[in-house]
Amino acid sequence: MVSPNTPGPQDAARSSADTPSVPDVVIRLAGNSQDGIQAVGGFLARLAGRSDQEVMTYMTIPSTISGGPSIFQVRMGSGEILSSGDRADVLVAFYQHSYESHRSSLRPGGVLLYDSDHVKPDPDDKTVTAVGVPMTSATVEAVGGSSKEKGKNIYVLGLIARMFDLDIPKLTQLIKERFGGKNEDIVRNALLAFDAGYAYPAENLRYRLEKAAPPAPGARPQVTTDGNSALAYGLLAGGVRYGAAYPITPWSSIMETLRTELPKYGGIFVQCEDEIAAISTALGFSYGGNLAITGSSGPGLSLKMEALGWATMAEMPLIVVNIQRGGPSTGMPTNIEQSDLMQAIYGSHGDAPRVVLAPQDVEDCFYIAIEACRIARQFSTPVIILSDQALATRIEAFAEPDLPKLMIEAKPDLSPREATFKPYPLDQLQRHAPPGSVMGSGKYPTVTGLEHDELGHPTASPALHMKMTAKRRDKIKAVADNYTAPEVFGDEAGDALLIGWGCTYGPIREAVGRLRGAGVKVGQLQIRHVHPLDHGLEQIFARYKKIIVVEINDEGLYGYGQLATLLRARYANPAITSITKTDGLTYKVSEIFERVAQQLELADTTFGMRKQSILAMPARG
Amino acid sequence: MVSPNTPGPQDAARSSADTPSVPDVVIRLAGNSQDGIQAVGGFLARLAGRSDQEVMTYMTIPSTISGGPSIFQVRMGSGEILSSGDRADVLVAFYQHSYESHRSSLRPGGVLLYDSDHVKPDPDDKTVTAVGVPMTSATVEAVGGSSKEKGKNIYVLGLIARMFDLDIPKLTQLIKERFGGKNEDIVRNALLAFDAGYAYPAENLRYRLEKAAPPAPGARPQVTTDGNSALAYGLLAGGVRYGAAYPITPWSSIMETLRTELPKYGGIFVQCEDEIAAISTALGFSYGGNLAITGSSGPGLSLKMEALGWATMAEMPLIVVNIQRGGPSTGMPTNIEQSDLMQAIYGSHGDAPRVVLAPQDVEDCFYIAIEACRIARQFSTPVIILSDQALATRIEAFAEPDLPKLMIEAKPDLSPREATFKPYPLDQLQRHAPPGSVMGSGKYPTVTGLEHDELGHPTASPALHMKMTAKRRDKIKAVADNYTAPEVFGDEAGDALLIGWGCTYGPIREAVGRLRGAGVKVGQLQIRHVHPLDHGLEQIFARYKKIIVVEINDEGLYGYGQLATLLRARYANPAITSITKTDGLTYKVSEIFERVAQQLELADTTFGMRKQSILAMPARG
Amino acid sequence: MSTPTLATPPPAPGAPLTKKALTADHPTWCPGCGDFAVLASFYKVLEKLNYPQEKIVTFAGIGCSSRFPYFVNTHGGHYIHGRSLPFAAGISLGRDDLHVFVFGGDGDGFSIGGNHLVHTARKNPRMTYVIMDNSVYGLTKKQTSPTSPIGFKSKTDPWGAYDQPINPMRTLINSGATFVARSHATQVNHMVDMMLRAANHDGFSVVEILSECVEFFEGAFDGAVPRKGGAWQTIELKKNDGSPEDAARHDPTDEVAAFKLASEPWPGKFGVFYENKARPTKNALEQKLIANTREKTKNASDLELLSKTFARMR
Amino acid sequence: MSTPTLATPPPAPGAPLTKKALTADHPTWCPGCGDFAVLASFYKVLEKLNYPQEKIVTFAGIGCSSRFPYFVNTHGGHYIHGRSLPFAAGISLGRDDLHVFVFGGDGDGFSIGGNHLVHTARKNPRMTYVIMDNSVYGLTKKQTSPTSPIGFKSKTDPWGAYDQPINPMRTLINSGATFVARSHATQVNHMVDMMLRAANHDGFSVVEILSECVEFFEGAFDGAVPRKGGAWQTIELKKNDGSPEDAARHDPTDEVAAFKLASEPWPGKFGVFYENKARPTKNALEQKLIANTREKTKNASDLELLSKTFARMR
Ligand SMILES: Cc1ncc(C[n+]2csc(CCOP(=O)(O)OP(=O)(O)O)c2C)c(N)n1
Ligand SMILES: Cc1ncc(C[n+]2csc(CCOP(=O)(O)OP(=O)(O)O)c2C)c(N)n1
Ligand code: SF4
Ligand code: SF4
Ligand SMILES: [Mg+2]
Ligand SMILES: [Mg+2]
Repeated sequence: MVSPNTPGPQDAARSSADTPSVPDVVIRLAGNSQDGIQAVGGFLARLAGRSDQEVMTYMTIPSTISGGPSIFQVRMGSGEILSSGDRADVLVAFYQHSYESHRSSLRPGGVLLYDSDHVKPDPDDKTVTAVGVPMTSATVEAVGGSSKEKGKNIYVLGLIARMFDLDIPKLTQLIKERFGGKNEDIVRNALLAFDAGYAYPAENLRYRLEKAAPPAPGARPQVTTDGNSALAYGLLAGGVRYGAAYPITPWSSIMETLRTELPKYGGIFVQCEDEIAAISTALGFSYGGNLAITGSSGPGLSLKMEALGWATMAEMPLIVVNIQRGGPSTGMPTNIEQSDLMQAIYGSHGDAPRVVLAPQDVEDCFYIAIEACRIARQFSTPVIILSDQALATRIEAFAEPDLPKLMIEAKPDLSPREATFKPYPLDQLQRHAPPGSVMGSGKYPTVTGLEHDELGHPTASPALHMKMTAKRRDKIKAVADNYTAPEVFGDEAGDALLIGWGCTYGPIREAVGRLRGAGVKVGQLQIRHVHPLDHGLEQIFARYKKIIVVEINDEGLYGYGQLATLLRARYANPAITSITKTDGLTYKVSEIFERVAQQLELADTTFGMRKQSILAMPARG
Repeated sequence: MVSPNTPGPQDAARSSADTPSVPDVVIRLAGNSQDGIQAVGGFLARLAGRSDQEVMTYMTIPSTISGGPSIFQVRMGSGEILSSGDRADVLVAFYQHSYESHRSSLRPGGVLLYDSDHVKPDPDDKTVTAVGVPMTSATVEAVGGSSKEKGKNIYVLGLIARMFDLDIPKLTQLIKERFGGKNEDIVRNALLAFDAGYAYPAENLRYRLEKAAPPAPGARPQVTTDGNSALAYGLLAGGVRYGAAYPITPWSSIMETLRTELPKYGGIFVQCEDEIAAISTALGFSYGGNLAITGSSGPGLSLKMEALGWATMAEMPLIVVNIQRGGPSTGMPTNIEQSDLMQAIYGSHGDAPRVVLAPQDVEDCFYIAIEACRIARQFSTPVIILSDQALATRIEAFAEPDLPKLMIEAKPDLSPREATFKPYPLDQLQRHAPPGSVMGSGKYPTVTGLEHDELGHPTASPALHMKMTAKRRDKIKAVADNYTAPEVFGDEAGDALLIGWGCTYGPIREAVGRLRGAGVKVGQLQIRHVHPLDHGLEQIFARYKKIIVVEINDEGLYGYGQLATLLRARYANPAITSITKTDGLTYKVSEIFERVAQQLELADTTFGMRKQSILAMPARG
Repeated sequence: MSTPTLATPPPAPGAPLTKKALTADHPTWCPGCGDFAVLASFYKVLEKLNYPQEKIVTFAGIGCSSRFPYFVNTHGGHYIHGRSLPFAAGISLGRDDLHVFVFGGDGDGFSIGGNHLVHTARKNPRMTYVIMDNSVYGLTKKQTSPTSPIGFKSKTDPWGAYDQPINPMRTLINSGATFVARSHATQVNHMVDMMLRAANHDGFSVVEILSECVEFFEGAFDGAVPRKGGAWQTIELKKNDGSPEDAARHDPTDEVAAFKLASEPWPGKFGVFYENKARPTKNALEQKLIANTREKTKNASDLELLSKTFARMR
Repeated sequence: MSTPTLATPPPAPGAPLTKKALTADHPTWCPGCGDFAVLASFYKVLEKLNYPQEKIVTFAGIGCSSRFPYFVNTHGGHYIHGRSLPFAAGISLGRDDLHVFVFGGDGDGFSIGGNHLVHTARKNPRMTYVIMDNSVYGLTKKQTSPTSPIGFKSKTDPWGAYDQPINPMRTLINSGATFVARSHATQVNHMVDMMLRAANHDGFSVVEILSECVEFFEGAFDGAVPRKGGAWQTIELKKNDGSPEDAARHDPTDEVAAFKLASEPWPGKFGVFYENKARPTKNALEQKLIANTREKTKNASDLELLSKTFARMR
């Protein structure tokens, strides 16, 4: 038995030239939420990040309180990884129910690793390589009696590490970092479990993940994190130091991060009695001169609609995050959906324009947060960031941001205001004067949700209401003038332009790759600026025969998804249609491919699909 | 001095043949809100109603608490009266500020009646007939010292009665009915003031309002009321017996009416602590088996968005009334705006389809309420009625509804349910089983806002979420199958179709009349069914070169009003554009005419405008 | 015990309500969760009350505890977070023949729903509200709740909670609830007793039950569990028997005394803190209003009433 | 009176804050409205406090009373109905150098805003809240408010109000507000005294002022107006001088005594019901947390902190 953690010469077999080499692999761990499969997935993702590989994960959260069946899927490798993989190359099944529910996710030729203490696979199933490992008993044996099956997940990590020849020093380092804070025994037990898994004799299960190209000299190291963390740290980088919220899944982890981090930065995060109090407290912070954040998921957003209208009327900056989940009502709290777009734009009474942005991947959660902060401050407006459950919980690796360049330091502007200061001028952008600023005119301003004149006095003047309404609208229109031009990926003109927003970015891009491979001229445009839209879309649209919006929401009463509805309203272009679904899951590449292929009347709607597992390619026994 | 209330022979001059006769007249009373000008306007409107004439009123409410300048305008006569009149034929000015603010509303050739105790008109102004009457002192003199100027309004009513040869017995009857409940002195004083006004010698100010055609035999008598009352009584006719709300202007009067009326019908109306509690209580009533109502105006509607989503998800019937006012935020509470349409449709998170209706005039407030009740019950869905401040406060006369035919009696359906009962079947419409109904299966149902299977159990099944979402959407789509086909007024094809919704109905219709007079082919279509839309609109639209939506809201970021946005999204028809404004006032006929005329490039954008007061027509001194 | 408005006749003898009939979906709570005991006690309460099954309504907001209605085979529902009380008031006022029970957690009831609690209480609709207080947000996985003690470490207060918690008994007594009691999920008989009294009270009755979240706030209520070294002290109610012992007993009609009792240090006492049988229910007040009004209009039919209204508008 | 967190230095001598400087738009209230007297008293309070003008913030919700900020020439604003307290808490917590005053009505504060009142109180942010209670909805023209007495005839209760009104003093005492006082708009000196004490209190201080709506509830508070035959009784506070009279005086640190005092029959007493100088403000607690945390991170710069966080994610 070779243990990677026992001192001694490195295992010579490791770099053996006859080990089949694969560019990337999809591993699905299926167990119960209590089994720590997320931790294993997390280790693999972090390892990929530290190895300059790309990685994307996908997990399900049991919808029952006491936990239950759950999966964690990780796709890692050296290519460009844009989705977590439609189907798996390796399935690790902890229980019979895991096996039964997820066997079908395994590609032909893939490897089924099952816990032989719990699972009896179908003996007639010959399309995959089934390998039984006594995961439970081997873990108990390795770690010792008291801790029971705890550590089974780390045992599996060891198995996988051996199977894909992973970087052991990096992995053990990660294990130590993770459990280091706890007592010594825990680290030791974890390493024991890991070694035991690593030592399991399954010699013919050996692959080599292709090494990533070495990073360009001076390239930034990769970081690995999930979307909610990236968003929270983006807000910190954007200079947000104050916030208030109420817990709700999947929003809560952002508020928990901010509550923990902000005091270090001299800031405050308040847990309020409800979402209305939360947005109100956040607006109070903003009024005090410190751009603040509030956030929630669907139901909580509905509660913020009245106060959001006030922010537009009083022209107060604010960041509002919505981590979308399955709706309507309480809906499906632990599933993905993109069905709050229309509400984000139109959910408040009256004409209450505001900015809406949507990040396209985990990395973008970070950057869009900074962009939101800039816009909110510059235009003194509420900005809504529409993320979603999939982005929130997915782990990706990306280049560490250049913080010295990116970080915004923002202090309240308490400088004395000129005597000519008007809180609500008709002819220019104005940021409010926070309390503490001396007014040169001797007249102190009132911010208000009533219609008002330029000095903030309430008015019912028809002419002023008309002008102020136009002013508020034109201000939000002007936000688009600052956007960088939208980028089209793929063909610049042709049969179809696929449009997405939010977490569909990666799968659409992979689908576009396959479609182009199938010979159609297809482009992709991901809309990060939902409201106002980027300039110039009309000209881009004109270059394609079909404009197909791919979104995760319902087709609505008239047959179009929410972004498609918006685009049709703006451009009245009948070429704009949509592909929608509401199954609570992210798009598989093949779903997009198939449905676009149907619309384009391609003969083969499975073109380019990996029908066999990559692990099967070098034909083996 | 001739007093109509002193016994004696009727004034012979009354039916004198040389009195100029006018089809209809616009009288604007301008004073302070405390002066009781609304009462005068109300009397005139009721009189018109009782005289089988048509009538429409318009009033402004001071936006300051302590009252202030206010007007009441009444247009009455024998023709079809569709708007309250762009400009006035008679202006009654109580104060100098009333004169100054409203002089411009008077048409050339019109009559300015001013209180010579308070007002000094411009002596050089010769374009109108100015008649000073010492209204204040004459009232004090007539009524006696103690009551001061109270009664000035009734004095003016007397003046007007004489001027237009109104039906004195009917008017005095109205005065008696109105003040009858109070003490005798009040009625007596009112009649004294009325007589004094009537007796004021202004012999050359005599007109005869053309008599309305006698009602067809068996025709229903006319009733005269405002939109909020019509809506409240429509709900009663529709079988609503329970409701809950929180006060807000201009919604409150509906809740006040219902709170007063419902106990007579064995019902209950609850004033709640806020709008969220109110919609919740109303949903509780509905769940109990009694279709209930809640309502509010803008800010309150924003607060109901979360619970409204629940109603869609749990498939619970509910009527929600929104009396729209100027927005966003607190906005302009006493002004009209139609800016809550998108919120009504899209304001809740998730895909939460619901029905939205909009009454087009006061009479329609009654009928649409009944229609809303039918739809809510039949489809077990929330229905939003979008009325507005203008309809709410405007008085019109219309034929008394045929109540025995219209009234719906609705009791909770507590019949035992079959063993096969499913609360949420995928393949059929189902109304929930209210508590009290025995379940044949022995399994009692749970209504829920979580996604659920057909039996109401929570589920996170992808397939079920997809199917249930589709079911909820298709249910709302099916509502349109029951609508009567939309009617086009005017030209069935041609240059332009003017589309409106809500209170714009009358002014658009008058404008269409004038446009057709100017030689263009124009039709009108008023959209009462906002969501889902009527079937067949696409075919109608195809017959016109331009589709112009006239609405009272902002043109938005992309240049279209809210209904226009919706129509463009549905039909992707670039011919759809809009005419919008946000000045807090209803459309004048001339505003619509002008802006359409511009779009159609007519040479004369004032064609058909009454440039002179009708009172000036028979040229007088 | 006499509740004149509880007009529902008992079911035919021979068909008593059984636990079996009352059991619905298997609870999704974590093993060991205190809420199981509350559910078991509630079954007992319903068995004793023996109302016709179809006349019982079980409603709730959102939270672990608020999943309750799925586990009880009666009419019921799962509303939105914090708003179940006004919803239930609508059920009760609109359908005076029903028996309405509402369940929920401390977050649902005292945080987002705190105002509805107070205003429902002052209206006094006839219904019973059971709060399963675990002093933490369970469903959303361990954030501070309004009853979390100062110092409690949660995901939103990693250094321990700062904000002064609310005192549920005091809040309820002050709100105007006409029956206020407190119990503990480890004390089944006591829970049954309290819920039974609450159900038989003619008005808005509330029972707060300390119910441990074993997942996120283990041991929270050990202070009142004798086998964990805690003190279980029940409230002795005045018997008005003139005996000297009686002077020390609690008079549940005395608001100030109840407030004082509620202000005792943790874990405090358990039992009935306050009871007011004199204040009429909103159900009764509204029914009286209807009766008076209809008497005035001589019980005119709906059509007659509305026709008269329109006649007045001529 | 010593409030260490009120760090703002007084203005230069010779430039005291005057009523003239503080006067803004002319109030739009009805002639005779009680709110005028509250405004006049508030000017006096600010003159006495003499804070730098730019450091004063006057905020409000929606209602007649909530128009207050338009009439005071300080920084301020007019928020939405019922939510001014959490907004103001944001101002106070984010800007510990400011003096935050919130004004509002009984509907704004006890109806739609009732929960925010309770939760703001238990957090104890440093600010002063003045409730102008007219026991009616003024701005919306005479609907029942949560403090309208039973029997009050309004547009929503044409036969007289039914629901038990809330007791503001009891509610405030229970909520955790650390300074609770009551005054009357006809008593200018008393109002000034109460508001001054409230402003100088280091925590969440509340003064409820009975302020008559002459338009919709005339004479509502005559019961406490001597020249209208009412009784004006102020609360005498304990001097702790050991004198026999002192035993009868009110101890404002005693919650139960305060609750009892608040339960006295109408019109009750006026003055300070409750005061707690011991409980730290949320401002102080959060600042302490920041200080402790920053000490642990050795006052690292924002860039250093975030860079370290990203380094840990490598
Ligand atoms: C409007 C809204 N905000 C937040 C949530 C998320 N949420 C669900 S349950 C809950 C709190 C649960 O705590 P509690 O009421 O004490 O019940 P427990 O789970 O502890 O039994 C929260 C915040 C929601 N569903 N809706
Ligand atoms: C969300 C919302 N609901 C309702 C209203 C309407 N509204 C404005 S002020 C008010 C109540 C006023 O009463 P109170 O707070 O006692 O102030 P007062 O006018 O008596 O001083 C109401 C119901 C509103 N503006 N917003
Ligand atoms: S999380 Fe806590 S409250 Fe929820 S079911 Fe588990 S133990 Fe019970
Ligand atoms: S309505 Fe009442 S509260 Fe409002 S300003 Fe007038 S008197 Fe004052
Ligand atoms: Mg809880
Ligand atoms: Mg009030």
